[in-house]
Amino acid sequence: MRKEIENLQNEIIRISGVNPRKCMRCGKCSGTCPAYDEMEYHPHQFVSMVESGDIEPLLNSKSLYQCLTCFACVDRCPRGVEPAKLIEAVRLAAVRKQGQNHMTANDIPEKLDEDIPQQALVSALRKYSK
Amino acid sequence: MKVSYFPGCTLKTKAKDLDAYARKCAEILGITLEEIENWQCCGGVFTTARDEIATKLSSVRALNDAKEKNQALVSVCSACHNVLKQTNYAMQTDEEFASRANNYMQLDEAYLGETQVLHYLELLRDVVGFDKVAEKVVNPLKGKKIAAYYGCLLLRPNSVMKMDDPENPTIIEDLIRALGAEAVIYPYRNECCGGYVALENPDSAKEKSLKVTNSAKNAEADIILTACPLCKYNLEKNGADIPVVYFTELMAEAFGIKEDCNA
Amino acid sequence: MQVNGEYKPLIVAFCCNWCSYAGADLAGTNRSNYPDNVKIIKVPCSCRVNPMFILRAFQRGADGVILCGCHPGDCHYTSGNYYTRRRMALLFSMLNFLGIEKERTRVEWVSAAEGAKFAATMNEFTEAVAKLGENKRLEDLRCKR
Amino acid sequence: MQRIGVFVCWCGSNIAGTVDVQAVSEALKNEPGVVFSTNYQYMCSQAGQELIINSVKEHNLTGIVVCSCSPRMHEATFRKTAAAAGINPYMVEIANIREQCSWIHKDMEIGTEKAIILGKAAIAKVNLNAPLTPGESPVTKRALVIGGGIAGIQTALDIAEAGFPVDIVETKPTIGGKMAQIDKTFPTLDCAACILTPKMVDVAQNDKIRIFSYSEVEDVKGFVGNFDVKIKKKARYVKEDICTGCGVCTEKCPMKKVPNEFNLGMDNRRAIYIPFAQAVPKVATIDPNACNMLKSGKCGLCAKVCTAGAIDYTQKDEIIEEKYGAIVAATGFNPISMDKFDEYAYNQSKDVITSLEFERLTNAAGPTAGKLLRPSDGKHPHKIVFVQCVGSRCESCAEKGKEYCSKICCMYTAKHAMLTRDKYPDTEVYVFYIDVRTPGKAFDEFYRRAVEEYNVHYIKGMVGKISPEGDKLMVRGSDLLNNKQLTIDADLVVLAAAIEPDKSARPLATMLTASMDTNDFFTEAHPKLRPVESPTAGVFLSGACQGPKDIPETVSQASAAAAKVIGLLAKDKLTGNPCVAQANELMCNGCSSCEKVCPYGAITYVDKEFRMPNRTTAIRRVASVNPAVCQGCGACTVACPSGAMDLNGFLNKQIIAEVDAICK
Repeated sequence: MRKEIENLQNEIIRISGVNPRKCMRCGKCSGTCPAYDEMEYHPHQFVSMVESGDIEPLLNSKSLYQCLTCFACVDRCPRGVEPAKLIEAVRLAAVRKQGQNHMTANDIPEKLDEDIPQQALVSALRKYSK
Repeated sequence: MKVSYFPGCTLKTKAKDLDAYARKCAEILGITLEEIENWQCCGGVFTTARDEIATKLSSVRALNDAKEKNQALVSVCSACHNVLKQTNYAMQTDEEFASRANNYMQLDEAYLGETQVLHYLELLRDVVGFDKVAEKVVNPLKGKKIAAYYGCLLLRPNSVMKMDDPENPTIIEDLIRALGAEAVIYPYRNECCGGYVALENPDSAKEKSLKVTNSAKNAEADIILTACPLCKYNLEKNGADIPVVYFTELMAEAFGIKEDCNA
Repeated sequence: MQVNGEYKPLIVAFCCNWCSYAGADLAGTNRSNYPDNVKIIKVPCSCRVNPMFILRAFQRGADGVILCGCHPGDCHYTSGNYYTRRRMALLFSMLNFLGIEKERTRVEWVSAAEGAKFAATMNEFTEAVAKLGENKRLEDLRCKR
Repeated sequence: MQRIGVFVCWCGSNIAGTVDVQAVSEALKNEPGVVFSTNYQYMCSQAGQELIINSVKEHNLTGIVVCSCSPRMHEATFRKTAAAAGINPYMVEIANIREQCSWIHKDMEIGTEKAIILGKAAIAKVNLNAPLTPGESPVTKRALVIGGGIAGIQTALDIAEAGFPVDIVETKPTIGGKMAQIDKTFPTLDCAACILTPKMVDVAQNDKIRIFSYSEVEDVKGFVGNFDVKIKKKARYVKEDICTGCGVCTEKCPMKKVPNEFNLGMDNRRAIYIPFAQAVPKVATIDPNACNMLKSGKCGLCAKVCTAGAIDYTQKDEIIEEKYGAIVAATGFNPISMDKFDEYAYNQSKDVITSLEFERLTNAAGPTAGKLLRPSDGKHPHKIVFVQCVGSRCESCAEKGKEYCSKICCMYTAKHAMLTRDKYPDTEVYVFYIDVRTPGKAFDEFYRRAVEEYNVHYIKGMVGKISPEGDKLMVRGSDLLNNKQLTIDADLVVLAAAIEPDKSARPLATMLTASMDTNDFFTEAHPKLRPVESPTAGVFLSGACQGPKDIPETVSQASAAAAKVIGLLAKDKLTGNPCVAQANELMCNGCSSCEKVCPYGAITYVDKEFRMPNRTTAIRRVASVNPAVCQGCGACTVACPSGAMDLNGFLNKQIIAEVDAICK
């Protein structure tokens, strides 16, 4: 089990290119995050939880799908940690598992309104499914 | 002058006007937008994970097309531009990603990020020049108070986009002034509108969009100006009671060709 | 050079007293590993290194020679490292002409604060020299034991 | 033939842990010239040194090789030991088997093998060593202090107190530096001006101290004890010796809108000005970029109103040349520019200010006469947010911030917060912090008082974005302990900007050949044991030019630097470095190659008479090295085409012997 978590942790760190150990716990990422209120785990928690290997709760959290990828945290982090990239990697770790897509093409019609631009659909599918 | 043009899926469907105005205005400014043949959707968002190769290939293909024509690659949609620029940057800086992407592409000559990626706004500022834009204005928009809305995709991540100061940008304001209108500065102009989350969690998008429109209204703006169809959708959908307009439309109006475009 | 029948590159490193030797000390203080192939000779300034010394090292079986001095503008003696840079550019191109690959010789600027850089440079240089194999071009067989 | 003793140190387990010291001393026993070889736990200890001294006597040694730590650590120690044992100190060589061997290798076999080779190289060198005697040079008994802030002031006063003349060079029109701009000092809250200005007056009245204000160091030549310095006294267009500092001109000057740098541009001064009331020297200065008379020849009002006749529009920059025995760098610090931190809206709102600006806003002599008023509308702020670590501990991009902790911000922010709450109890004060760092006497108690007695709201977290909205500043940040995102509608935001060394420090360091770290702070000769000396002999460090520090620390370092200077100036003669170049006159062909490369001008040519065959003589031009000026870099030895020039202590044959030993 320990080994499994370690592998997952290494995988997340590798594909995100983020070194969570550089974080100095200042919380600037969360201070600036527009999706903060919708998130159960906030950007700074993603960083410290990945660092400590506490990844399971993240994988099961809806917070994964609330990140807007607006990169505010990436730009403002004083240590160059880039939390958004880490969140993306955790999300991929979740949706890449068989049958774990957060949204599929079948879910879309009911959510659709006629003015919504294509770009929102492709973005959401890309973010939420594999 | 000729540049390669990547319109993107939304400009072919829900945002046809954004595209039409952009083409007409470019003509007036002496720029030919040559649409890339057989372009494919950029995917809407750039996946930052370094092992995501396939999802970025459509961008690489477009970039390589522009390279083969020895042209800069221009897009109008903020999202397309963001994806193209980030992909290009990855091709320049991430050796492993570049070699894997090139393996898929099977080009005669490997693509290594040689193409210059420009947003239409950058084209106006850096290639045409806002002074030249101002010269073409026949219908100056005097007295209009316009609030530029950047959103997130145009400016961030700054280390890659390098478009403007990400916290205090001026590029759209400079365009507004060149068109003879007054630029209104307001705090939420570079905050996110809620983006694609609108699909899943409309309330979240509503809250974010309202913050933006209220902030612009408090600054006494008459119009909000944007470059992104999704921003426009979110702001309008969520009760903006001021008009949200594409920057190309405003240009067309100032150039006196708005009717031609709609024809 | 051959050690117990195996090729192990021998690196002679000339370090100036003020910056690079201190940088090497810092590498030690920080326990930054670099290969034992590297043997350091202290000189007051990188400009003290006579091309003769380098030729001598190659003649006696060294496989690579590296010179480390203060960064340009930081020389303790104001301009010594500039002399080094010019002299070594000439010497190295001559050595290259003689068949001593230019990868076997190098000038690096390492400040007293750059212990990590010193170790990294030595690792990288040793690896580069190891790739080239043994240097026999200038070796003087009369010096062989 | 030398009789060499080899002494292998264990350095406790530092060396013995990865090097078989017994094997090393055994292996080196058989090297040529070695008559004795041993090992001991701590060679540098009293007992270890006695072991060396006794061995010298017992075995009649002429040379010593110590296999130990870096020569930068203990070469001097073992040279003294040699002298005590009655042999020349320069007959000692160190094989660095700690930093270069035991500390970087983990394998005993490899470590031992390398240690033996390093030992052999040192033995090969000692075999060719010759006794050296250092030369002597005189000491100019005058010190130069560069920078007139509290560091420079304290250093100068202490040196003058010991009876040596001192000159202070200050780029601004007055001494006083940053401390003069500060309102109160932590943790005692005494008024900065009340403790600084008497010291400034002391400086002005001390007949051992000369102040060159509005001046810059232009050139430094020479070496410890004998520096030749050129100082540029910039034209201030006022005769310093005549001006009485009455200030009439500064009231009458019609150019009223020149940003006042002393108040950080928050109010205006005239084109002719005295920075502040207690300035030393209290002399007016004309700003040539603002003065109409200097720019266009139209005005001349100040000359008309000056009853003393001190105004001189024709004044030119003046170069002063002086000799000094010691130089102290005290160039200080500045807050970094906030231009790159637009998320904090510094350039978008006048009500976002830096902490130094806050000092001026609360100072009775500041732009608001000490009333805390918002720069934008002059209203009293009711909600103030302090943001710490703006640009400090910032690693993401070097052009934006600084990687180091600026050290003083936690304390001055606590001070600002406390003083605000004390003076204006109707004000809410918030402090965003990452960590509160308060190591120092009575420092943490001070910070706790701000929290407990003054009810300052400390929030663990960082501000992400500040947006001006109406006349408020919306401050968005995170409260990590409560796991909340906060928005505070503040009236005023104060940014604790990181501090950086003054821009003049880098060119000065080049002139002094003093080294700097990557952040442009001066490096000390030893970070722990020689903290106030630069590695360049005769150059000393005082205050924040060496690293961020507060006032008490600055003053202690300033006095420490003064003590070092006094120690130097108290000597009549300095013993030089005997490792200098020497020309073999018989081989010298008089080509002047060495003279051209010498950075110190230590080489001259003399005509000398030589005996030739058949009882004839000939006059030949040969190189001659001045050992007091030569610094021993060795550039000349390589330039010499005939091999006549060599460097004592690093002779060609010695280095070649080392090469041979290593390559064997």
